[in-house]
Amino acid sequence: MGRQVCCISAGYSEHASKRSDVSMPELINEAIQDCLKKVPSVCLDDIDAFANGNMPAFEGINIPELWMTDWMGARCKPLMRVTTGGTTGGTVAICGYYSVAAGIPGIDTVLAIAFEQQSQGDTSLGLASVALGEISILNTLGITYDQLNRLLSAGAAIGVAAYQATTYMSKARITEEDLARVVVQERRNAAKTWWAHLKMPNLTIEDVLDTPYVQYPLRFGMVCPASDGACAMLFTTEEKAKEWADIPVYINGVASVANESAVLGYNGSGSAQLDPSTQLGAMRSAELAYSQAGISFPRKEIDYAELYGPFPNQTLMWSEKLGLFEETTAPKMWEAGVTDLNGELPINCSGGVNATNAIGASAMERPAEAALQIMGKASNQVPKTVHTSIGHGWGGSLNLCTLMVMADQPKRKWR
Amino acid sequence: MVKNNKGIMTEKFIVSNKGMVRAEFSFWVGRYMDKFYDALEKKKLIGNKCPKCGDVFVPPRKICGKCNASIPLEENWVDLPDTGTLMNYTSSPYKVNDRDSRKVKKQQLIGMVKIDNSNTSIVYRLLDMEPEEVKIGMKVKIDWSEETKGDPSDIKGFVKI
Amino acid sequence: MSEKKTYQKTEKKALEYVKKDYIKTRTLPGAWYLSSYTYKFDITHMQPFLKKLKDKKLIGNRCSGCNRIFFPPRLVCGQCLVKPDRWVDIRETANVATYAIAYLKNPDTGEVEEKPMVLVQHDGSNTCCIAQMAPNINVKDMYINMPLKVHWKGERTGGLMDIEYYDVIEDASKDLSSKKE
Amino acid sequence: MEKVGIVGYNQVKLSSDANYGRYEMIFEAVRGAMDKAGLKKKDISTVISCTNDYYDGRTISNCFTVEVGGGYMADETKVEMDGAHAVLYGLMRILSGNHKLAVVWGGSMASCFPYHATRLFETDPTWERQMALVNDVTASGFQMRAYMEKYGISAEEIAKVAVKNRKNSAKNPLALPESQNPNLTVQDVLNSDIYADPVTELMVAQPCDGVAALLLAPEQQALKITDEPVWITGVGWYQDAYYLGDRDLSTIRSMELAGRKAFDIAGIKSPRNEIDVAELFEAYAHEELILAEALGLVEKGKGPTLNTEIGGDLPINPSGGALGGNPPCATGLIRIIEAAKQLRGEANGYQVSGAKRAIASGQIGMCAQNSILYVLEKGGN
Repeated sequence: MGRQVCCISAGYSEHASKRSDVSMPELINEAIQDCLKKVPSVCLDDIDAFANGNMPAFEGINIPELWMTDWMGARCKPLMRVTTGGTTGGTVAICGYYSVAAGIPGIDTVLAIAFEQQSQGDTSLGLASVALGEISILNTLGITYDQLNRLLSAGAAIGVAAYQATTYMSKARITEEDLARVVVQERRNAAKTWWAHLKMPNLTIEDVLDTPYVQYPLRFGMVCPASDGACAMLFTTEEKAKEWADIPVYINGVASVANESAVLGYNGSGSAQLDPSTQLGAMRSAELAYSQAGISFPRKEIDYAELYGPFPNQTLMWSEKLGLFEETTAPKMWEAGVTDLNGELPINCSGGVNATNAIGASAMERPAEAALQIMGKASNQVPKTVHTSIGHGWGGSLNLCTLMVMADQPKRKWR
Repeated sequence: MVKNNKGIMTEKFIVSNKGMVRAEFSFWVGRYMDKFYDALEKKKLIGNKCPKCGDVFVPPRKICGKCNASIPLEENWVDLPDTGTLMNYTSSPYKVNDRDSRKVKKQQLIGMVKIDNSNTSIVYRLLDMEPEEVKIGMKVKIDWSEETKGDPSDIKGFVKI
Repeated sequence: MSEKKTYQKTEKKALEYVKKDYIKTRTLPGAWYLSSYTYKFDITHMQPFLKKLKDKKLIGNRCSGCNRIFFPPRLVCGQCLVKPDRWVDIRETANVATYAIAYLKNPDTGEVEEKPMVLVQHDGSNTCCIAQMAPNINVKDMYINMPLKVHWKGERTGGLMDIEYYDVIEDASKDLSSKKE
Repeated sequence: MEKVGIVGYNQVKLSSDANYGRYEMIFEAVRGAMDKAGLKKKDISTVISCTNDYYDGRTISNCFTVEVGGGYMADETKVEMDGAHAVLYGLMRILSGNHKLAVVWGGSMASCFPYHATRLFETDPTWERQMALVNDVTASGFQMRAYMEKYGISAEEIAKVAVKNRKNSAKNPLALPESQNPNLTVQDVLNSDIYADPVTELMVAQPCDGVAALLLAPEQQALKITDEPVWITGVGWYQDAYYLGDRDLSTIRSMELAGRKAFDIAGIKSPRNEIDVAELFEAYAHEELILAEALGLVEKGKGPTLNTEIGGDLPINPSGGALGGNPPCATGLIRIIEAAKQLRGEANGYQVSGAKRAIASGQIGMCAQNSILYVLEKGGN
């Protein structure tokens, strides 16, 4: 049952705060063309099916795939749309994986596309509408709107992430400098990545700490931007991958685990995630994906990681939760340069979400970059040979988590 | 916010709250459509042609869906006449907008018109026509708005020739 | 926070980065009217809890599958996929599960004010929920696990607003190592 | 394709204004399906939800449904199409060998959102949406006219479909009460208010509130869970061009392709003779005829000649179809459930006798731009 799946290419559009020169279908077309350029022997006709997704409420278009059909080359082809908020990209990539792994006759090569053109809409309002229903019920039950308004004030994502930052900082006993260090490393990396948004080659820790708070403990300089951009990944079977690509990247493990929602909870009934930085969901997804991929010592076996960290505390936290570092030791690793381009375990050499965040696409850019690092085609390529890499994503109200484990050797274990 | 207690039969307490906000969007049209709207503003209709199959699209597109060929921005533009053939029509009392749909007394006639020399149809109102006289295959002509703004409303609708 | 260093010198919000400009094409408008949507919630399971609030009593419900206690009461226990079926009394004391500080402009004065956003876990329950802090609290003094107590409203109507806010009470563990960060 | 078993299902009774909260409705559907199959929460390995952000009025509509949908600490994801597409993803996950039990649920509450306005959000915002002349209402009018013009079909013949489905729905206890009418006549349908000429009010599937859930398991597990599994033996899903002007509206090309693919996988050579019952998602009465023709159940243009009553040549929509209630995001899923009921002999009052093989379809988009078709077969004894 099931079969090996390989990723043979990944492509991006240019990311910027306003891609005012293109409409949304034209934007994703850029990513598809970049993706297909990397595998010259594959053309659009070779693609058997499509997997798509974005966060529709940001752009005011429901099921945009219907309109984009021609621009993707999906006319008279099978297409499926999955979307899960911040993890959309991750779930689209996973959908691409499952489409191939299922072994449905005639579905061998699948193009997965995730995109977002946030400049078209109101991102903070879009994020606020995540919890609008839950907020209205809390209001009915008697919590003042003024109180709830604070949650919305900086956009729901920052709202919930700030809680996480507070608990993480008190647990790991770190200061804001440690957070700023992560930001500096990521944005300097972004300067070497052609498609990234916030390219800051000369950023210093002082610059970051010089900005005011959005919401304690997060400052404006630490928060991810809102970008326009698209990302595409090409999945195919083992046989075809060997024929088409020099280094086929095997997808050995996938997981998209849901925890209960943090902070508000459904129906306004609060959350059992007392400490939002515990992240059982991330730990569970790591457990699932690593066991599929036969990884027992993540720190030793993983050579490269792309983590979904819109806020610096999250990059630190995820690296621990996914088993790359011991609990609360991540900040020291950043300080020691372990996660640098030349380090022992490079993390987020593309600049990460902190530098480029086209929300729907972000979670796909992580596995895409992780795959390109194995192929040796990444824009900011690490000097050492990468054998195994991971791409991670989180979304929702701190409760959805995706993980994809890739390697240059097939290691997938069937349960 | 209204707290209504509907469940007389089941003693259920159902709260229904109204959403309170409005999200605004502004859609970038891209360079192909920008060119098209520039022409529309001058009361001219243009389309572009697929270099492979020769199909002409109104409004213009970057990709021809039939042969997956991409059409360069600078080339293959075609000037089109303001006449066309009615391919299909309907009439409906429902008026739909972003906010809701409402039923109006006067039905509006809507037609799908294939502009001459092009291969796709566009959907607009049929003006100054009685439902009985509308026939599939009849020739129609664009009725331009007096003041053009460079958006789809520059074409008020189609009238019979 | 014992010593919070003040790093900030300027008020600039954005950092400079390498920018690329793109041709600006025209835009067309659209809007999503959430005001024409309704959100339906069933609060039948909340009724006993809301009624008890009037008598200054706190109750939560308990899932017999995993023995977790939910305060405020929940419709479904996600871990067991069943409806919690037993009611338990919850104490008035609580502690800060986690917090963040929002910076909001006061519409009257125009000044940026620091407002705490707190999640409170009641003793005897396994969940936390959003809560209002006492108005006299200094946000700089807050820490995780800070003990709190319910401050009831004079006239209660049977809603979450009956809990006017949470008072800070003396921390018994203050001398222990697990004190504030 | 390996066999995947449907091992349980449940559907909440459809209603035009349900006396339910959103979460309770989802919980009732999922818990009911689990109970009927005799399973526990810890048996769930993956959950596929099907909701739509614009139908629910919130971004990330699956964010708060994790617990009520059974997704806590499970491999959870959301498909934002029709419920039938969500089943497809569940099917893929089972086929990949990673999962042993998939819960698929879908649904929404049409009483809570402006349905037509939300459908308008599907159109091209840089062109058609600005004038709002292309929407689900007018598209249905164009489609019916194109079909009638091309094959010379009369409005009466299409009204007959509406009569048949609404009569059938009267026998289905879970159908929308407003749609149930055992005494409807063709004239009633034709005389009802005009929706989009020539489509009239009673030819339209009315959006309503409802949630449905379905459980999928691989062959071996399915046989352990139930003695009467229903096997999914074929599936096909395709997308057509977007612009109405690019398409031939007198047929549904996406379904032609999907049907060909699904029959190919299931090894069906002559669908007309090998299929016992069909549950098709017809958003409008005329779509049932077009779908039947696109699937090759009857010759092109001869749709009305096929006797599709219960007990006829080939019963289509014995449950009343989408005309018996159309909860957005759940309708396709309910079609699969109804087809499974027919195969298990559980369709009390509208059972097609001796049904061994069934098809069920789903669709999204204007004029069924994206269609999906399943072939289901009776398992066990």
